[in-house]
Amino acid sequence: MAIIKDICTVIRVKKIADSIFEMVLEGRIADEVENPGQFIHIRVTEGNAPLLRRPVSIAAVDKKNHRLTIIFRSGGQGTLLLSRKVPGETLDILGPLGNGFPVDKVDSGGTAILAGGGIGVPPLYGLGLKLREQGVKVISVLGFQTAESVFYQDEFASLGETYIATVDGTSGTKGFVTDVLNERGFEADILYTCGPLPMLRALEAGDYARETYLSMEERMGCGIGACFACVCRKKDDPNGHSYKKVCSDGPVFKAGEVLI
Amino acid sequence: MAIIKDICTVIRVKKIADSIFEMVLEGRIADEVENPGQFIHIRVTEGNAPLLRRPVSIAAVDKKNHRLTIIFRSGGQGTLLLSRKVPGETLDILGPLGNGFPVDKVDSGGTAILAGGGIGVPPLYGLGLKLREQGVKVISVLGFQTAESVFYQDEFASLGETYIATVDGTSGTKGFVTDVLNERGFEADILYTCGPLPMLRALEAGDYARETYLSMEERMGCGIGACFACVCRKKDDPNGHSYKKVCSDGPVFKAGEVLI
Amino acid sequence: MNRLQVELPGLTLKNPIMPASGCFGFGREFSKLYDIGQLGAIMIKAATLEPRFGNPTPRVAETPGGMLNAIGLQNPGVEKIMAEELPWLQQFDVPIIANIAGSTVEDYVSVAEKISAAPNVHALELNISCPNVKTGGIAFGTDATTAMELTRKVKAASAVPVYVKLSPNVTDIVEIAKAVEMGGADGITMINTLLGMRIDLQSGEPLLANRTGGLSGPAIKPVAIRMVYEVSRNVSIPIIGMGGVASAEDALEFLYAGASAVAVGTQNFVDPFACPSIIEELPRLLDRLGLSTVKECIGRSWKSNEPIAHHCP
Amino acid sequence: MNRLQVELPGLTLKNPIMPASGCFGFGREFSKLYDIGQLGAIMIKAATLEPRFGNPTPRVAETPGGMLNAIGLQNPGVEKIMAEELPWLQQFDVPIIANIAGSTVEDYVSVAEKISAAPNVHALELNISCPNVKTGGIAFGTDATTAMELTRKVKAASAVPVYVKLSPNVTDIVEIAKAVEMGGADGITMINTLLGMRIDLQSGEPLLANRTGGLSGPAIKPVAIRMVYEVSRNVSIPIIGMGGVASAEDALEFLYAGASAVAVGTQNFVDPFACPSIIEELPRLLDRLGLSTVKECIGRSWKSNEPIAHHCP
Ligand SMILES: Cc1cc2nc3c(=O)[nH]c(=O)nc-3n(C[C@H](O)[C@H](O)[C@H](O)COP(=O)(O)OP(=O)(O)OC[C@H]3O[C@@H](n4cnc5c(N)ncnc54)[C@H](O)[C@@H]3O)c2cc1C
Ligand SMILES: Cc1cc2nc3c(=O)[nH]c(=O)nc-3n(C[C@H](O)[C@H](O)[C@H](O)COP(=O)(O)OP(=O)(O)OC[C@H]3O[C@@H](n4cnc5c(N)ncnc54)[C@H](O)[C@@H]3O)c2cc1C
Ligand SMILES: Cc1cc2nc3c(=O)[nH]c(=O)nc-3n(C[C@H](O)[C@H](O)[C@H](O)COP(=O)(O)O)c2cc1C
Ligand SMILES: Cc1cc2nc3c(=O)[nH]c(=O)nc-3n(C[C@H](O)[C@H](O)[C@H](O)COP(=O)(O)O)c2cc1C
Ligand code: FES
Ligand code: FES
Repeated sequence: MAIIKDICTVIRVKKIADSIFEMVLEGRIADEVENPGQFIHIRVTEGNAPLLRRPVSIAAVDKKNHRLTIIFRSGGQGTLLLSRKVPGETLDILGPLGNGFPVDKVDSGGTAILAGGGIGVPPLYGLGLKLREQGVKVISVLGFQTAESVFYQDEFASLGETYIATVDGTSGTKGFVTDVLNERGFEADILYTCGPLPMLRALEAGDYARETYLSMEERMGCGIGACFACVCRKKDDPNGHSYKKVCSDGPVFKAGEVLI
Repeated sequence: MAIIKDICTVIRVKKIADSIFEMVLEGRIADEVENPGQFIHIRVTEGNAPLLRRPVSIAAVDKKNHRLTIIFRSGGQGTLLLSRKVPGETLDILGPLGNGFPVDKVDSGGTAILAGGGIGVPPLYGLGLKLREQGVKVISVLGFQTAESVFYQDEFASLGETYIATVDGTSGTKGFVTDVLNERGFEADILYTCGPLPMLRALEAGDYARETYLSMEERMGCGIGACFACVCRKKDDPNGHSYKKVCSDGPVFKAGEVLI
Repeated sequence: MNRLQVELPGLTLKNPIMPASGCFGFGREFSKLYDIGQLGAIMIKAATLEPRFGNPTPRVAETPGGMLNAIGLQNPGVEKIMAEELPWLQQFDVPIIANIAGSTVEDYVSVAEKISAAPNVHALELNISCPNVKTGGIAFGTDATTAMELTRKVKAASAVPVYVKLSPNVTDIVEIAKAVEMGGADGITMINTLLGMRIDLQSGEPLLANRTGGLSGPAIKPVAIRMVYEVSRNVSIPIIGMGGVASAEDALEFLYAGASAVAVGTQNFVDPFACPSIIEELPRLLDRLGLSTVKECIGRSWKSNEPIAHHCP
Repeated sequence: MNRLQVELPGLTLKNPIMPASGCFGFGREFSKLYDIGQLGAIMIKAATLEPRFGNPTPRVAETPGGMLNAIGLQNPGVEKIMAEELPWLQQFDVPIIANIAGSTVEDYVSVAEKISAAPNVHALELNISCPNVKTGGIAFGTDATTAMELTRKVKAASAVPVYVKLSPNVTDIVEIAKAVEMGGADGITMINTLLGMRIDLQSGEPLLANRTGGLSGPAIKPVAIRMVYEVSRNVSIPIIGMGGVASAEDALEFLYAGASAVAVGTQNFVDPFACPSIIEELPRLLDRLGLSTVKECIGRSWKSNEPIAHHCP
């Protein structure tokens, strides 16, 4: 499976929550996707405003139809332009990038917790689909700011038990993903997570499953491992020269591998 | 009549010759147009690629429907983006700018020559319409590179006698506008011209009418007279401090007024 | 209380936004578009002792995210500006900052003396990016001693506070800033344009008739922010920041970096209503960020006093 | 005859296009995307004597038409580069230009000595934008004497031609260029990044952990073109130009300005196929402009020998 650059076609753009958009893309990149948690690097405009590509996780892949789904928050200049694309327009996309979540760490019949925060939720959906396919029981715990920003609750519910936490308590448990986990005390073989750093730190520190895998975010240049923009330190060598690149060694790491 | 900034709506974009596009715009700026030969300053994109506005002459105005027609050559970054606009899209436009052609210098029953070269042809069309309205006889002499780049021949023909010159002889007279003028020796009260500098110089030097008015082009910053980007020298003070601004004192000057 | 108000030497600004010199003429054209009395101040086009025609055209060229200009200080000369432009500007309740330029120290002093006497000129802006004919065209602003001396002499001749406008085309802008502060500058304005060039592939020659020109616009904003940040931490006189300001967010970035007010240049061409739009947007932006006044934004980004570890690229 | 071929000290380039240092790693990642053997040369990531981790993240930030980076010279150290990266690169028929950096003259000399012995290193690129620890962090490249001395020592230690990479953050780049030429440089590469900064309005702090970073990309192209134009007219050693090259047109603009070859940095991130695309497009562009070889484009824009009348903005 290779990284390719392809001109993909926008099939659908839909606002699914406050500032959150779901986009379906068609192109050869879909054929190359290996694991949930991989991402694509999108050039949102032909000109140079903005200049750099935007990294966005692959939320789901439909290999038969050569389609990818991404879900993104429209905030800055690039994602705003992205949210305004209309079906039929094309996008220059590089991908699939990174290694994604290891799906072979849990056996059929085992239990996996998917813990997502905000815009970290999307890649967990594709992961959940894959795990279900493999016969793994999936428990999803998804954290958002407020009821208006909740998305994909039904989609996750179709994979298994799904819990929502919102900071302001307008939907589900008031508080964080960890509040749900602490309250419920699930028994799980593995925990996969993606979301803001404080959440990743709390999940790494807690003892929620036998193994934990975290997906990291970092500002990127190349997205392919050449520019050293996105490095993080290894936990066992916090002051040395060891490093991992989020784009090409990650974005998913085993808890304890890198300093977060 | 005032300069305003308005968000205009693209009504129609049509390719009318090789790299030449006709665009109809709707907006309040149409209401403010005073004279043929005025121009608008178009922001072709919201972002800053490209950064500066593009000056384009008003080819015709339809006050009743608040519409303007412009005709432009798609060449560089800005005009390329402009040519790709689709009906319904909007454009941030500043205008009308400049003073345009004086239409009161020739009496009803008099004869005016319109001598246009390439992308200098458009403003002469609106001028011809106005002159016809005033009962002036209009003779049009239009120069192009080649047959593929000829446009608006029929429109000008509906105003009066119309002659085409092409550099390669593929349409009309082989050669320049001045070749037609020299050959035909029209009697005219006034000559209005817009086109490349060598053409303007030849027309100024020749003696083709009792009075001649030329429309100039210069690279612009503000378009309103504030930045001094577009100045030209006055002919009677070639080494002094006198100047005229193409954007606000022009773009039309009486032959002999400015150094070209 | 006016939350946008800023007090600077010689200037009480109702808001921190003003057009930059050379990008607003003397205000006449913009006054037909909006009430220029709402501006914090106006930096008028450079005045020289004698009238100047400036450079041949083309004088401007577009670049990615920016533009080059080589206007060449075209202006009608200080006498005419004082006779025709400044009196006209008196109808507006807005302080004028008069940009002055020259080829010799004597030129500058003479212009400063004259123009600072005009009733609505509240401050001078000393443009030291100009080539000094006495040193073969090396700009006054690129040598600390020359810049200091020029500042001292202009300051002595001026009836109003003097702001020195720094050139970014220097190895160590902090050194120049400190020198002009030592020379008695009441404030600093920065940055002027970066020297640049564009070559036309058709003709094979530089696009500008003057070959080189000054780069301005969004492209230079990171350079300007870096310089304002460094200089503001090293001098105690206030800074009016500029370079690529196109929005209220950009203006705030300059305040955070350490500027006390902000000038808008090139964006006036992109959007002639840029200044009033930014003035209108600023309070909303402060609200959004939970800030109450412009004053509390000034220098907010200074994390600590540790010197900057310069990056080795 | 290969119309794209260029001969430079130590380097026979099959075309004038190469990736710039730091924007291509050691080629491994790009080699998975296309045949990197088609490149004119490869400027590899900076090598220092000891391995370096570099700066904390965030290390990059976007700016209008450009980007800032403060990678901080992360690299595995010269030994490891020689043991693992250079041998791997030998499979490609492409000359390597090894970028070297350091904090002391001794560091540089030692790296130069070692790395210039590698069989596929055909030239060194001496990155003089680095802070000199002995002078409190002032970059080697901002003082003519320091730059000349460093060049001389590295040249003496190197087994291959030495190209000095100039920093644009100086008052007079021609002075530095002449100094390194005097120091024995075989060529010049220019420009490195402009120092810049971005402040995040949410946090109120500089966006980069290192606060300042180097500005690259299209935004800086006019500054780079101006500098290449000025330097090329004042030295007799060849120049490899860079700064914002994104297309064959941009590359040609650098050649016209006086560069003999062109490096592509940031554009590799925007479009990882930038280099091969430009190489493919160049002959077509030459055709369109009626030119037959790259060589005849070099310095085409020099109108005359008259010195540049610097603009007073
Ligand atoms: C591996 C990976 C996967 C991601 N997946 C998703 C996803 O599925 N959905 C989603 O909404 N977001 C995702 N993000 C975050 C997303 O990349 C940023 O929200 C986006 O780049 C912001 O662009 P902008 O134009 O809105 O913001 P701007 O502020 O205009 O961005 C300016 C620059 O900063 C970078 N940047 C800004 N915020 C971030 C960030 N949080 N992470 C990395 N770079 C940033 C941009 O890429 C750009 O280079 C992911 C990030 C990474 C690294
Ligand atoms: C008063 C006036 C009226 C004009 N009317 C028309 C018209 O009706 N139809 C038409 O096709 N063209 C007209 N032009 C020329 C038109 O402005 C340029 O063709 C256009 O700006 C080129 O933009 P670009 O993005 O294609 O080129 P780019 O090369 O990307 O432009 C780069 C910069 O140079 C400027 N520029 C480039 N060529 C010219 C030029 N010839 N004149 C002025 N500025 C230029 C651009 O405005 C821009 O700032 C007119 C120019 C002026 C001054
Ligand atoms: C067309 C133009 C003319 C300028 N004229 C002057 C001038 O006369 N005096 C001066 O000090 N600066 C002059 N400048 C520089 C601006 O005042 C300002 O410092 C610079 O453009 C950076 O700001 P910006 O990026 O917002 O344009 C001029 C700039 C432009 C674009
Ligand atoms: C992420 C990044 C890393 C860089 N690392 C180095 C480096 O290690 N050594 C060096 O001399 N230049 C380095 N540079 C500078 C580039 O080689 C080049 O000089 C500069 O980016 C201008 O070219 P560009 O605008 O095409 O990027 C780096 C630039 C970037 C963007
Ligand atoms: S983004 Fe370039 S190495 Fe990761
Ligand atoms: S374009 Fe600014 S004065 Fe004419």
